[in-house]
Amino acid sequence: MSTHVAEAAGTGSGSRTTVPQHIIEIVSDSGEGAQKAGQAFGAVCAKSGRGVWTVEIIPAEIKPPARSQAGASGIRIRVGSRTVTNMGDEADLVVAFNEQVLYGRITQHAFRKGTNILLENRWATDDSPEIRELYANALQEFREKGFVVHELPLEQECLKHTSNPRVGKNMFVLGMLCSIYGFEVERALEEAAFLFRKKGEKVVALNHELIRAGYAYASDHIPIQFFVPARPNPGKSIVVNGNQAVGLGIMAAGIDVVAMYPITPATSVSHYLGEAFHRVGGLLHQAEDEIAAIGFAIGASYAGKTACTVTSGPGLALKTEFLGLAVMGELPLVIVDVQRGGPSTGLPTKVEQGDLLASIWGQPGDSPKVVIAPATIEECFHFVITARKLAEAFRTPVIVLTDANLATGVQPIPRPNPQEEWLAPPIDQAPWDKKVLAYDWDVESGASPRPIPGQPGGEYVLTGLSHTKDAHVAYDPDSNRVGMEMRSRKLAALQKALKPPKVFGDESGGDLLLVGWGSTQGAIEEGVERARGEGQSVSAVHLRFMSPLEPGLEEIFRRFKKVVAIGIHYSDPEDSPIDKPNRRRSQLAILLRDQTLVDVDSWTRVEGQPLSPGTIYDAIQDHLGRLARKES
Amino acid sequence: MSTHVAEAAGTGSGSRTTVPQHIIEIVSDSGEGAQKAGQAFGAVCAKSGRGVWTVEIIPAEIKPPARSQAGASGIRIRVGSRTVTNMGDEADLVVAFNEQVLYGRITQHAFRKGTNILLENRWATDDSPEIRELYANALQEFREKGFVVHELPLEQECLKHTSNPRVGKNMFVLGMLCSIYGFEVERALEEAAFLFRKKGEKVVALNHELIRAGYAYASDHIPIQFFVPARPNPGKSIVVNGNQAVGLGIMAAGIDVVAMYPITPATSVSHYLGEAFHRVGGLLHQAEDEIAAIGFAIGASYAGKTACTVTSGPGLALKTEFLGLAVMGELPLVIVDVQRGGPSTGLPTKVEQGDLLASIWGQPGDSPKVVIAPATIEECFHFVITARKLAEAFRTPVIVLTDANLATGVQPIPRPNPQEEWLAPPIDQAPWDKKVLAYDWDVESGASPRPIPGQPGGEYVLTGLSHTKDAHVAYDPDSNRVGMEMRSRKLAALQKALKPPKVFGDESGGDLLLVGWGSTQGAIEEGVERARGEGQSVSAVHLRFMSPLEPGLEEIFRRFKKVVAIGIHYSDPEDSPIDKPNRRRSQLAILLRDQTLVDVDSWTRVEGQPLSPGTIYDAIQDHLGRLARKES
Amino acid sequence: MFGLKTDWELDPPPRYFTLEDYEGGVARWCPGCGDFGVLTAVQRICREQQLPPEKVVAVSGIGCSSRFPHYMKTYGFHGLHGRPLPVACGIKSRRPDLDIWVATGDGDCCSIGAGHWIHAIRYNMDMTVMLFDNAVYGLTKNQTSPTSPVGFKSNTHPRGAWLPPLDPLQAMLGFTNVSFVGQAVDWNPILLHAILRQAHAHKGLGFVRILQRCPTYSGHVFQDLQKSPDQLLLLTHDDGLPMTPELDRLFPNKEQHDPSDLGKARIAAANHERIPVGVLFRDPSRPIYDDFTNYGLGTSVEDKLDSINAELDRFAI
Amino acid sequence: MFGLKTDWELDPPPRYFTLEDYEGGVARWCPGCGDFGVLTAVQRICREQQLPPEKVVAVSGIGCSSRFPHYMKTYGFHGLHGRPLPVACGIKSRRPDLDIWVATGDGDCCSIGAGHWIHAIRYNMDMTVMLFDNAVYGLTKNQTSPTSPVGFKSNTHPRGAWLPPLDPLQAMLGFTNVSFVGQAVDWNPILLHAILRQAHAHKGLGFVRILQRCPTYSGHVFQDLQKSPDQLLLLTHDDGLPMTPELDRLFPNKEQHDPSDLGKARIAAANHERIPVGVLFRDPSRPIYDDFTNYGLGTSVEDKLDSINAELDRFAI
Ligand SMILES: Cc1ncc(C[n+]2csc(CCOP(=O)(O)OP(=O)(O)O)c2C)c(N)n1
Ligand SMILES: Cc1ncc(C[n+]2csc(CCOP(=O)(O)OP(=O)(O)O)c2C)c(N)n1
Ligand code: SF4
Ligand code: SF4
Ligand SMILES: [Mg+2]
Ligand SMILES: [Mg+2]
Repeated sequence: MSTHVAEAAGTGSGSRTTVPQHIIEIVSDSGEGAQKAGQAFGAVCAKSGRGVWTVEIIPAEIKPPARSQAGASGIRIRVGSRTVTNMGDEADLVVAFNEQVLYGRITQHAFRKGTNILLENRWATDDSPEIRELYANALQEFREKGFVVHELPLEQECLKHTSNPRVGKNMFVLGMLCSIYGFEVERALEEAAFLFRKKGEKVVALNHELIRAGYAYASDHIPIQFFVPARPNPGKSIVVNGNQAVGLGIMAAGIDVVAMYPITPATSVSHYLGEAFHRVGGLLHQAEDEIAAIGFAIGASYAGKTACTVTSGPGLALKTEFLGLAVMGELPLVIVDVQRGGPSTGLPTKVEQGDLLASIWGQPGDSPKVVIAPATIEECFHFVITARKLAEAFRTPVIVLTDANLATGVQPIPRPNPQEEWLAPPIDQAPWDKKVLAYDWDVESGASPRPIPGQPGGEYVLTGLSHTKDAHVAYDPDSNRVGMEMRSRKLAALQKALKPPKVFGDESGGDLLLVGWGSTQGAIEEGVERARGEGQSVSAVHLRFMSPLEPGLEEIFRRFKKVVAIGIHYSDPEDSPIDKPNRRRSQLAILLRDQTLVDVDSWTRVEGQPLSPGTIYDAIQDHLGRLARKES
Repeated sequence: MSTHVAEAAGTGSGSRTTVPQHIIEIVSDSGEGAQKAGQAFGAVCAKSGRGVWTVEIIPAEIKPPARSQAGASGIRIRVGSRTVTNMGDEADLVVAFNEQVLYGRITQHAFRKGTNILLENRWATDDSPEIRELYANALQEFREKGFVVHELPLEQECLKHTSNPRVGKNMFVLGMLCSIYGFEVERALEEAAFLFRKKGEKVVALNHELIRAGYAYASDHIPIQFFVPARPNPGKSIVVNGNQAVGLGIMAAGIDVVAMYPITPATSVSHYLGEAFHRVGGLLHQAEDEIAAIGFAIGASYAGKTACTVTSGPGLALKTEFLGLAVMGELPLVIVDVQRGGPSTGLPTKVEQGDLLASIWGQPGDSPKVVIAPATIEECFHFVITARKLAEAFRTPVIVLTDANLATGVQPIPRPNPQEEWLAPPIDQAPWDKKVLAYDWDVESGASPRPIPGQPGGEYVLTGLSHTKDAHVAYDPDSNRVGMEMRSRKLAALQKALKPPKVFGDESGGDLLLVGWGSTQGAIEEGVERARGEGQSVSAVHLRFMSPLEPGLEEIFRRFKKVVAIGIHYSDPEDSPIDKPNRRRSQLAILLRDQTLVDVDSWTRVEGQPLSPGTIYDAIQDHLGRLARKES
Repeated sequence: MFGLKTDWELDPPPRYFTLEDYEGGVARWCPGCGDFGVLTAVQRICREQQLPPEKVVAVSGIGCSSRFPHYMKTYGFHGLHGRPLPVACGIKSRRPDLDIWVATGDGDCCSIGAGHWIHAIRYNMDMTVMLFDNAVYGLTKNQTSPTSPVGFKSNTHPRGAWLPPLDPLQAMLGFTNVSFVGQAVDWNPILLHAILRQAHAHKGLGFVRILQRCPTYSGHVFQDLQKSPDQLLLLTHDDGLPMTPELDRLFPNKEQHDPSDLGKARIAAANHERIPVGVLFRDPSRPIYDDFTNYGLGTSVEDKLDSINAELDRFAI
Repeated sequence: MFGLKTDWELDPPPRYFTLEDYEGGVARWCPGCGDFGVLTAVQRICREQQLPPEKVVAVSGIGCSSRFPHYMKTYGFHGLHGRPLPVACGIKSRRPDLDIWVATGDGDCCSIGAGHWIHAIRYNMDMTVMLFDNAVYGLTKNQTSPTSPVGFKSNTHPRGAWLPPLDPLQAMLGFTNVSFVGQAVDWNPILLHAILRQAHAHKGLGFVRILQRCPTYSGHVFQDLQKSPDQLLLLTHDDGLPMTPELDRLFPNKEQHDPSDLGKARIAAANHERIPVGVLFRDPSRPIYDDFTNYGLGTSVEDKLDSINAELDRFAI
């Protein structure tokens, strides 16, 4: 056994190091159950009152070859004594089932000097000399990189309990982790009992045995022990990922019809709804394509049913024309776009925030609509409800922009408390007051009541052509202008109802302000907190309403010497041949510069990865450094 | 005969008033040949060395009922002693075949006090008392409005020559107009001979008789006579509308494949190509939809053929996804978008400039591409050639934004002189140097050579997924980032090659700067010229490159007290409940504010009409007035 | 929130509807356009069936024929080119009480909308679909359509269309779950009315292709046919379009055709000598997607709330 | 301008191509995936026909099967979901010298791409189209496809698919201008190779539907079929798939089927008892759009310039 471990952990066997948070990864070939073990461990942590964020590590292929770098499959669990809002920086402790998959993680910058790596060592004695050599080289390379490698006879230990250790070792690891982090083994046994409840007692018993064995093994042989204190009273919680939260939000929002076409990473919303939606009497329609999906949803909405379509970038592109019709015909509609890497097919499984401007301005002609972006998994739930409310109040499509980071991140969030009023159907079949026209716009808000088929006297023809208040096609100058004004007015009215965003840090101003939106909030605020902890003058603002923008931004921005838009979307780096006049800034920066005329800079990453607090911290150092140089 | 006419024209019979320009309309039920007569008259003017702009007045329906307001069909001819760049303001002289269609034009603000109206008077004695009354009422109303109505026994006069005056009276009017504007009748006879050349001698003879009769009638009975002096030496010219110019440009650019799906107002490009494209060996493919059209063009481009697709707003929406693929796969492609009223189906036959941001930012993910906008009919020709050149030089899609105003406007433009080099095919079948990768980006320009199927050794797979330099799918952070940087770099490189736009007016600055783009140049500059003529400090800048923007804008803008973006696209009016923070500015203003951080205001119209010099002049007064009030 | 109402109110007093109750604004098609006849036929059927106007929804795409909803005094949805069927399916999915009539053109349905066409046939929702086939793009002023005959001269093919015209009947009879296919001509109101009525009565998607005159752009295409009814073959059957003395008089050529046999329907559709009119195929036993989409319609707010809470509890820790 | 060259250079020395010349990167499908067999069959045909790799273009949409081009060492176009056919037609339109192989999935072709499918069949351009029909959405991890059987449990229909599965053969045999329809199974390489070779040799669009195993998500769908070849019916004919002793041995059930008869092909496709494999339909006389799109290909720059000048002069004043 390597002695590095003890040194790195800085403790003798048996004495536990208390840490505010820890990041654990289990990495394997796909199909080795790493994700199951990690989720179970995450559940143990969450149920023991810790803040948790888990995220799956997904290989590019469905079944990649074994022991390949591209095949790295597994899970990251970040556990903390506060609410955990993001997947963090480099891992503190890694369990790996072979050495090759670790290379895949190294490319993703997942480890740092001092990261503890518990590595299956059966490859050291493999039949194939090639494999033996690969293993030996890797071991040396990892140690040179400063990782603290701890070799583990994983399958060998499991073989004592099962003839098929490939399938069982994940539970052995679960037991190990419970020991390392000081959780009672019973917690893990409970999770396993639930996981395998449908497989029969025998399977449960075997897995229990493996968990206990792992627990015992670690207690006896692994000299690193950590303790992450519990959160103070987190309240009633549920553990979900962002797509499940969206699915639950759809049900709690009283949405009646979801029409979609499968597309990564949005599809799992429909997987969840496929399981559950019929329980609330909802209809999940898998359409023949994305165009038909939004068309179907629009039809349902026209007929008085609350409707939603869920997609990702390429699907959003296909919905462009119908989105314009929904704006023109003033149909309430919720569109959830789970953003992924672009442009085009791009990085289908990876995160990006590149659909912001396409959502706001992507439709030919003037197409005002509401665009909102949840920043947390919890908000994924609540924003769907808000979206439905806004859609109906203003008779408009509402786009909800989440992303692959929120979609796949799993964490305990406060259990929502669904309200009956959220569920009220918009449908009304009472006779329509004929004096009220089909588009009887309120000039202050652009809103208007909506006749629903079935209402006698409300008969009108919805058309995408320019039309009058009473829904008649009209090509005259005034009708066209007035219609456009009224549709635009909705955003002005909504903006007036919004409050300026809160400043995280120093409301009164300072050197640097970071502006983020969507899923990056946790990482940004954690990075800012760290820098502020070191006395730096940096704050952050996080936007949730993207169209219209929340008010008061200019006032806030002007209090800071420098404002930087942060995001997971493209902006030109500031080096040759890029200079100020030809630099393409980030989508968020464009929005903010237009709105505030403040010289908002942009700092972005397009690497298919969520932002981490550490990179944000580095970005802060960079920008503060430049500011200091400029001032000196 | 009314005496108003003589008063209004301010001349006695026989004495000709010299005017720098005049606007003539012929308005009728559809199918009465007004457009044919107007085009012939426009040709007479053009061939006599006058500047001309003709534009058809198109009813909403294909065959609207007779004598209806919505049915106003006809033509406007603006003739001047300089190059005419736009359709101008209110008409000076109108020939109308019935009084009802005039109402349609009144709604469009086509006439002013003093406009001469030559009105068919057979309705005064119609069998139907209803019609007689309508006619009488209209006459009174028109005169109250200050129009100078001159009643004409049009059909009655024609009946002397033909039994079917409904078909012949347009030529009678052509003769009249020649007399009124002092052209020799032979000019009109030539046009008629050409127009009816396929119908046989008899038809030509009859029409000649009618032209002569109209000429004689006007000379004897119409006491208004104008003279528009000729332009000094306009050189060799062709008379085309913007869509024909695009079609000719496509052929002169050496474009080999045009794939399209019919859509107003873009379709007439393909109507022209349907006639002519095969003569240069080109292929016009009418696809099953817009998606297939761009897909087909992309396929042709991949195979080394220069390809183009032509569409309008709703079609552009459908092409969104493929546009993203062309960006990602780096395929040269020319997309012509003839903009129409939006959003959605909107105003299909009418002008708008609402597709600007959808072109630049409409595709999910970061999709840098070149967007250019011709400002004149002449540029419609040349910009297609530029577009092809840029598309191939930078391996990128290029969008050419024209609009319904350019598409349907007809004018004499200098005859282009096609070059052999414009036609050179990009295809190369020589063996590919295997050391050169499929995306061997030049880091300064983002450009790279392109292997073409058929080139041995160049085999690669074009993919919309994130990929490496050698076209392999790659999900790692660096490949994705580098690809995005290189695709973005093309715009930086192109921008460096562009010159700042010229200031029309005072280069050194002043009170007010109007910024326009696309088809509005003529009207803006004419409006500015008028205001400058009155000593006002106003200038204009006209943009042709929309992505990337031309350089130097901030420097120019800072020299003016106020900068206003002008366009035929929506912006919120500045009245309650709109205020500064919630105002939605125009698409152009958004672009400019982001780029320059200058507080660019927006003044726009979305009435389905081209801008006119008069409304621009009024806007100048308004903005200068506000500026003065602010300063005082 | 705006306009929310949780319960349904139904209109109690019995009403009698006249033709006028279905007649919207003045129809603005060209004189002689075949679309007028179809409009009249539909309005007549609405009256015969006494469909409450507020329960009728006319759905269309874009095209001359797609102006249809504007000329009905019912609810209407004049949507996007090629997309009436997804919208109609969405409307019907949760509103079994609504009576849906879809108006679509040969470009709308068979060109840009072809993908939805296949799938709408497969969904087989309970609605009536009318394909106004004038073998041309009318609204955009004379371009080739997929059903334009070879040699047809249009603005996009001034030297004549090149490809063989798509045959909507043969195509549709190959689509899975097809349940009703009829063919009519606009210039024979008796036949048109009879077939549309059958399509409307059919439980499932009743699809009628209507050969429709467009005197403005494709007048010549059906001119012969109109003059010589002997080029048509009337298909009648007790289980399809029943023979009537009137029909008997109007059609010199007729044939007994059992519409329940798909194989025979395909053969009838492929007839090159005479153009079949009548009901080519009908199978009322095909599954209709409505039976699936209507699931859970009546769920009460209380039950929903309970289920949502139960769902949340499934994720509880 | 970059890379412009106005004339063609052709490679003079004769070359002999081995299988390796068509083999791209290591194919990354799941173990046991039926896609491997198709890839091998195509590579073999390329070698047999000695197609210069630079003249072969593999075009696909998005899906597991659409990874196909990456595993060929030829030119390839891995485009958008549902859109391989328009791209392939565009490539072919002006490059008669290129040999096009289209790989498409049941979702790609029959769901999102269905509109293009109908029209590509009608264009009938000279290319080979392979429908990898695994009755499921593979790449996106197990959703219902239009060809999923009733009751098929997927992530979007965990309680089983509801609609009857779309039958690509019957559909296609109704599409206008269809000229070649074959059906094969991935697990019989001899049959697969023979049919693909026929499709490739066919002048026009050779469409082969391949029943393709997806052990990961829909293994059970074709399991029985794979075990019991008697559920298949081999169609042979001297003008279609000729019988060979090998085929004779592999298929217990066979039938003579003349593929030139569309009516019979429809009947064969509608066979509910046994799944037909072989060449269902072939009509080499159908017009191919290539004959239209190739017009003017050889026009010289000088002639073009002359014509453009003549065009400009038509507008001259
Ligand atoms: C996305 C889109 N593409 C194209 C058009 C233009 N367009 C309107 S109607 C039409 C075709 C009309 O033909 P058809 O469907 O046969 O109807 P018809 O006018 O003949 O009744 C086209 C191409 C459009 N409105 N939207
Ligand atoms: C526009 C768009 N919509 C959806 C997707 C997601 N997607 C990728 S492949 C696929 C379906 C794959 O099924 P199939 O075509 O049958 O191919 P298979 O993977 O089974 O070979 C889907 C829905 C996408 N990439 N693009
Ligand atoms: S163009 Fe043809 S289809 Fe359209 S309204 Fe006129 S006649 Fe009817
Ligand atoms: S998921 Fe199915 S189709 Fe896709 S590679 Fe795996 S086995 Fe093949
Ligand atoms: Mg039509
Ligand atoms: Mg599939």
